[in-house]
Amino acid sequence: MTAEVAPGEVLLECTDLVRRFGGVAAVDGVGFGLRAGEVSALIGPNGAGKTTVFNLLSGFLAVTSGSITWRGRDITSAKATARAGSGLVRTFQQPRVFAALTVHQNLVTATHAVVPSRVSADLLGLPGARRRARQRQGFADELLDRFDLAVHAEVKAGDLPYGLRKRLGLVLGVAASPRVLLMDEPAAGLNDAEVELLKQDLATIRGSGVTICIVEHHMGLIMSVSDRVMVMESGRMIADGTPAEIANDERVVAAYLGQGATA
Amino acid sequence: MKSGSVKAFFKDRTRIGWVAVVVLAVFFATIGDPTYIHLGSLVAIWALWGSSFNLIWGYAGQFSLAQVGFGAVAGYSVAILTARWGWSFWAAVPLAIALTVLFSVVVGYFSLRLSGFYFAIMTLAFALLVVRVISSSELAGRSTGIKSNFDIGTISLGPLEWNLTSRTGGFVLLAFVLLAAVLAFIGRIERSGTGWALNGLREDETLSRSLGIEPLRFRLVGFMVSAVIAAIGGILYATYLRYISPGFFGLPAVIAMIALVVLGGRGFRFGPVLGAVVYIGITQWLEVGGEWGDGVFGALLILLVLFAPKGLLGIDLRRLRRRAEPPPPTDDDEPVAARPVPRRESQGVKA
Amino acid sequence: MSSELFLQALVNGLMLAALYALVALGLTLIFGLLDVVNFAHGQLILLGAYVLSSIVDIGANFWVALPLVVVGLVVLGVVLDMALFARVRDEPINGLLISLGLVAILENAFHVIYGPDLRRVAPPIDAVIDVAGIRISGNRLLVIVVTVFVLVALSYFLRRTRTGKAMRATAEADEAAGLMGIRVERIRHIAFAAGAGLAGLAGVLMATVYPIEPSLGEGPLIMGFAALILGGSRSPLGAVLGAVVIGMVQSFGTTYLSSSLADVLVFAFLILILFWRPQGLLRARLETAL
Amino acid sequence: MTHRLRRGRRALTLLPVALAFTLVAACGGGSGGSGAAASGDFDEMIKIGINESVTGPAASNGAPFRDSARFAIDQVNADGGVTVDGKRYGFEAVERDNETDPQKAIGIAQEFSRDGVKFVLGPGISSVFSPAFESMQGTDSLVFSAAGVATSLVGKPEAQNLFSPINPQAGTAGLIKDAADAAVEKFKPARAAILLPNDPLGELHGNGFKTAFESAGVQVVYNERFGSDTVDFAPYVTQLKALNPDVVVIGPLDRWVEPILTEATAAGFTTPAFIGSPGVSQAPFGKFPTITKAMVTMVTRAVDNPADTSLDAFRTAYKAHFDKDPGPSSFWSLIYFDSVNMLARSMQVAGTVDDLDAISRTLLSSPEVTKYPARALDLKYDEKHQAHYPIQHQFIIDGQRSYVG
Repeated sequence: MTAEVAPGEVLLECTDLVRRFGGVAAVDGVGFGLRAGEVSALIGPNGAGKTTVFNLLSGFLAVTSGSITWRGRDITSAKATARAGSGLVRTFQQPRVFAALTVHQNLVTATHAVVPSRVSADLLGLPGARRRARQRQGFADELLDRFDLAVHAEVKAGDLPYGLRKRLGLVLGVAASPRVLLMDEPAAGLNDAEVELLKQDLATIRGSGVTICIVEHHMGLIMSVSDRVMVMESGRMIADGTPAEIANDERVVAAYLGQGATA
Repeated sequence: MKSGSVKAFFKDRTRIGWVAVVVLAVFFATIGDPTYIHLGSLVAIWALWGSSFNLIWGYAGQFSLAQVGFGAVAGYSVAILTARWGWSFWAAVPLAIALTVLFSVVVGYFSLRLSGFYFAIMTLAFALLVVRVISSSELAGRSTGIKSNFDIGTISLGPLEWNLTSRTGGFVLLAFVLLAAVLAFIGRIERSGTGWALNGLREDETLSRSLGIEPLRFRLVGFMVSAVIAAIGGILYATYLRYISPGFFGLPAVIAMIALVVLGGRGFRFGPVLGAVVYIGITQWLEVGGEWGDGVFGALLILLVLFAPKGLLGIDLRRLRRRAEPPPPTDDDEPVAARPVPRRESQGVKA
Repeated sequence: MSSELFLQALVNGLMLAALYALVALGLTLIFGLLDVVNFAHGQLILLGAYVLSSIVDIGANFWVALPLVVVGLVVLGVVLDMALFARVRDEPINGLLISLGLVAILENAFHVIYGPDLRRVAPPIDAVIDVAGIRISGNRLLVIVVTVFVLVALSYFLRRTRTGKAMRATAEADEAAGLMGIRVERIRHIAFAAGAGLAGLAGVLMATVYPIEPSLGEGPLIMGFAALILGGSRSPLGAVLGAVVIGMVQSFGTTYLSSSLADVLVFAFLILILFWRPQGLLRARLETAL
Repeated sequence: MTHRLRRGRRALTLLPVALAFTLVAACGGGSGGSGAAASGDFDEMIKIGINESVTGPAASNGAPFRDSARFAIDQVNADGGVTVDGKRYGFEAVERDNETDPQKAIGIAQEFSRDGVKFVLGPGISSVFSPAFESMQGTDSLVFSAAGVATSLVGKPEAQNLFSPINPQAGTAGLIKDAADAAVEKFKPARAAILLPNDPLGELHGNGFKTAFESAGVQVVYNERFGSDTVDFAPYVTQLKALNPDVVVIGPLDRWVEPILTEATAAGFTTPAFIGSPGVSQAPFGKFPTITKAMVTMVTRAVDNPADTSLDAFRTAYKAHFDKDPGPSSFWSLIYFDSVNMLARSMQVAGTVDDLDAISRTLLSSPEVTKYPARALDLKYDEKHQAHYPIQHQFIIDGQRSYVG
């Protein structure tokens, strides 16, 4: 939308992230950067702190210490909404959708970050409000087409089957026009066909210039879509490299022992 | 998909609601009988209060019990300004509304960070606090109450004179015009980005935040707008009764306001209108159930919550008729988010 | 003189605290296990008081009537929960709305059946305790003693009995409790019944010190909510603590300031506490409390 | 999708259905039961509207007011009603309960004006009367109201057909001043306390007592209003006990007196004289033998005093209507008794049942209007339509009752 992003520029960077719950450090000194255009994955056994890292990056949790920068600006204490507004968007492991609204209404609501509401204009009915309403509709229609959701447009999101709800959750993230999209286990609970669809979606999203970071357990998916894999265990980063390097890393294998790391 | 038929339908829905409001207004304002002027004024006033609560709860998902308190602040402001200090009614109204909005910001500042039960109790505490402060304030006539200015003059429209004095057909018309303006305004919010944001926050605050919707900002806006609507209701109430006392604004009024919104259909723009008609009809007019009138109203509320939680406008007659058929398939994997879900049918597709 | 005034205010406040504690405990059980904000609690209290007066009117002894009323309200609690509240479990707000309907019905019934006049129950104890000029009537002392007894018993029940432990587990995590074989629905019925029983007991005790009338439910309800909030909403111990705070604010406020100011004080205090410490004075839960 | 659309449309059909329902109901609405006058004895009935708070927060006032109105109407009929131009008219009660809800009271007032009910009793509660009376102004009706604020309205141009049947309750003369003076004379207090509810009546009485005490040189050391929903009086009694006044004014209804005396007894605070603000009967004092000094003022007259033989005819009428002898609180039954009886006589004397001005004038000026059986008060209306009658106080000292006035 605004200033173009140079390929390879570090968009999001965190250093020495620490988050404690009570006495326990769920995230303990994690640091990495996400480069524009890259698809990275954050993996690790359950309880390794992956989702916590996402919560810290997206502003849903406050850091205990450490810093986060977004395109060179310090956003460590910025609000979640401000981060989302500037293009740092996340999705959720549980499929979060606006259950009582239709799919189309969900998408219109999600365009908030792209077409921000001017409250005064809305309340006074200024011409700008109408223009923005049209923009939202147009944007939502476009997404319906792009992700083949048009057939479900008038279905209440709460009535969708699990897989579709999950997918809608992903598209809502896309609707917020992210520069970086943090996806929390997008494949969890999906069947094989749905995972294939997800791969296509990831490609579409990536193709539109979005930088992606995924927390995921589905190794097949990760190995096929990621440029880079980061591995966490007990709150620490234990490996960071290409999928091939990671697959052969001893510590990673140890951490995943018995979990079919190379499935 | 959501094309011509949706629009036709949307128009149809709204049209029926508007026709109902116009019919009510004409009926109550022109029949000329004092009883119907009385009932019409009360219907319009309670519909306004209901709309205020409907906006903040049905649309924005905030179960705010402070609305009656907002009405009290506005009603008292006008009464004190006009009857005690001799202001003209039309000068007092803007100031009263401004004071109410200011108060709503204070209440919002304290309460909007809370959710659920805490929010409800915090707002209730403010509403009751207002009543206590009024009952001990000499200026507000303590618990005796004070007279309010009711002779709000006439409007000249060329050769036509519109007499607005309370307890005339003109006043009923004024009340309905204001109600219609509020309903139109709520319709505008429905279709705007602000409306979508409020909707989103009601449905899922976490998801909304992840999409850049700032909860506090939009809720405060919703709160202030709902306070303005409640203020209009409160001012009309004081003007209509020609007298205002703290007894009008206690817990029973809070309960009535909630009940009529539930009855009509939470989240439906015209729900409070229907709710007010039923509420005034049962308790003030038909005396349904005689001395058991309040009990009948309570029983009706319970029955609706059990069997038609979306209210009268949300009753699905078609589904009732083909009850023999199995319910539409739902997803069994996971329960749908357990939230009170006011339904909004309007697609917002108006371009 | 002034220390006497202070001590008398303290004693007065203690009884208020005891009464509010019973109300708040009932509300806490129902809110903690069922997520229902029970606005009809005030009417249940009043129902207890009215039924007591009816039973005493037909000649029964107070000490016979007391358990009858409590048992009656427990049964009513089970019936209400099974017939109404259990049907809207997935939407707690609907529980609140149903309770509003009950408020209208019960209050109407009190008006029609008992009329607007004050009713009085002959106080069971006709004695006044006087310690160095600080006086408390036997009936007020009874309220405090019974409340303390109920607190101890409830604490024992929640800590030591199977059902009590199951309640704590359900309050903490109902799904997990269900997986562990606890019959969650049954536990909820019990919680509502216990809440209603506590309301009935509060009503009985109230009728021994106050005259009763149809609109009497509102005051204890609001103060019960306030105590509940102060205590952190799901903690029995917190509710008791909250009740003590509210009772004392009311008693001392009325004694040293004025009554209208005392009420304003209670609400202002509540608003400030909610604002600064929304988790309440105590963060304890059913599981850890008492 | 189509499913959803149709569903929505159907749902909305309910609104017009409700409207239709409303319209149909409108034609039959507003009717209701009315009094039990035996209309068979009369050629025609004159409707007397009763708009009182029989239920709701003020029911403890409103219900006796309603009973008083019924009694008065019953009495007029028992005495043969009104005969004008050879036609016999009876009074017919049109009873409406406003539930202490001003909205309802206004609705009732408007219903009366629509149905041509020209004579109205009530509302007798100030907070309900004020809004309701606003809507009776300018309508063609004659109103008797026991509400405290009626005393301050009568005589004003906007209240030309309003009558206040109780002696002025505040100000320089009347019930309150008289009560305070009687208390001062009897108990010779140096320090007085006033504990009344925070409602219109409490406000009126409290201010009246304070003014009267202070002008009599009595120091008012405590002047408090408790909330109308107060049940726990222990803190107030604690405060009072610490101040140790010589007289304590409580009331103005029995319902407040009993709980206060209960706490006073428990607190051992029995030395002062307790003054029942007008409206309190002697009944509650009898239940507290340790309280030895008390005074009550009759709002009307102590109709249960057997020594007062001038009331014998009234007591017979009372027993015929209520089927029991008058008790300590029966003074309420007189609120509208004389006024309604006098109204009937004025119609008779003026020779009209619908010329309100003529009826009003006769009510004020003709000595004939007081000539009916069972007359209870020596009540007269002044030119402002304010009632006056001798005020009676009752002292209860060590269980012995004595009357003054």
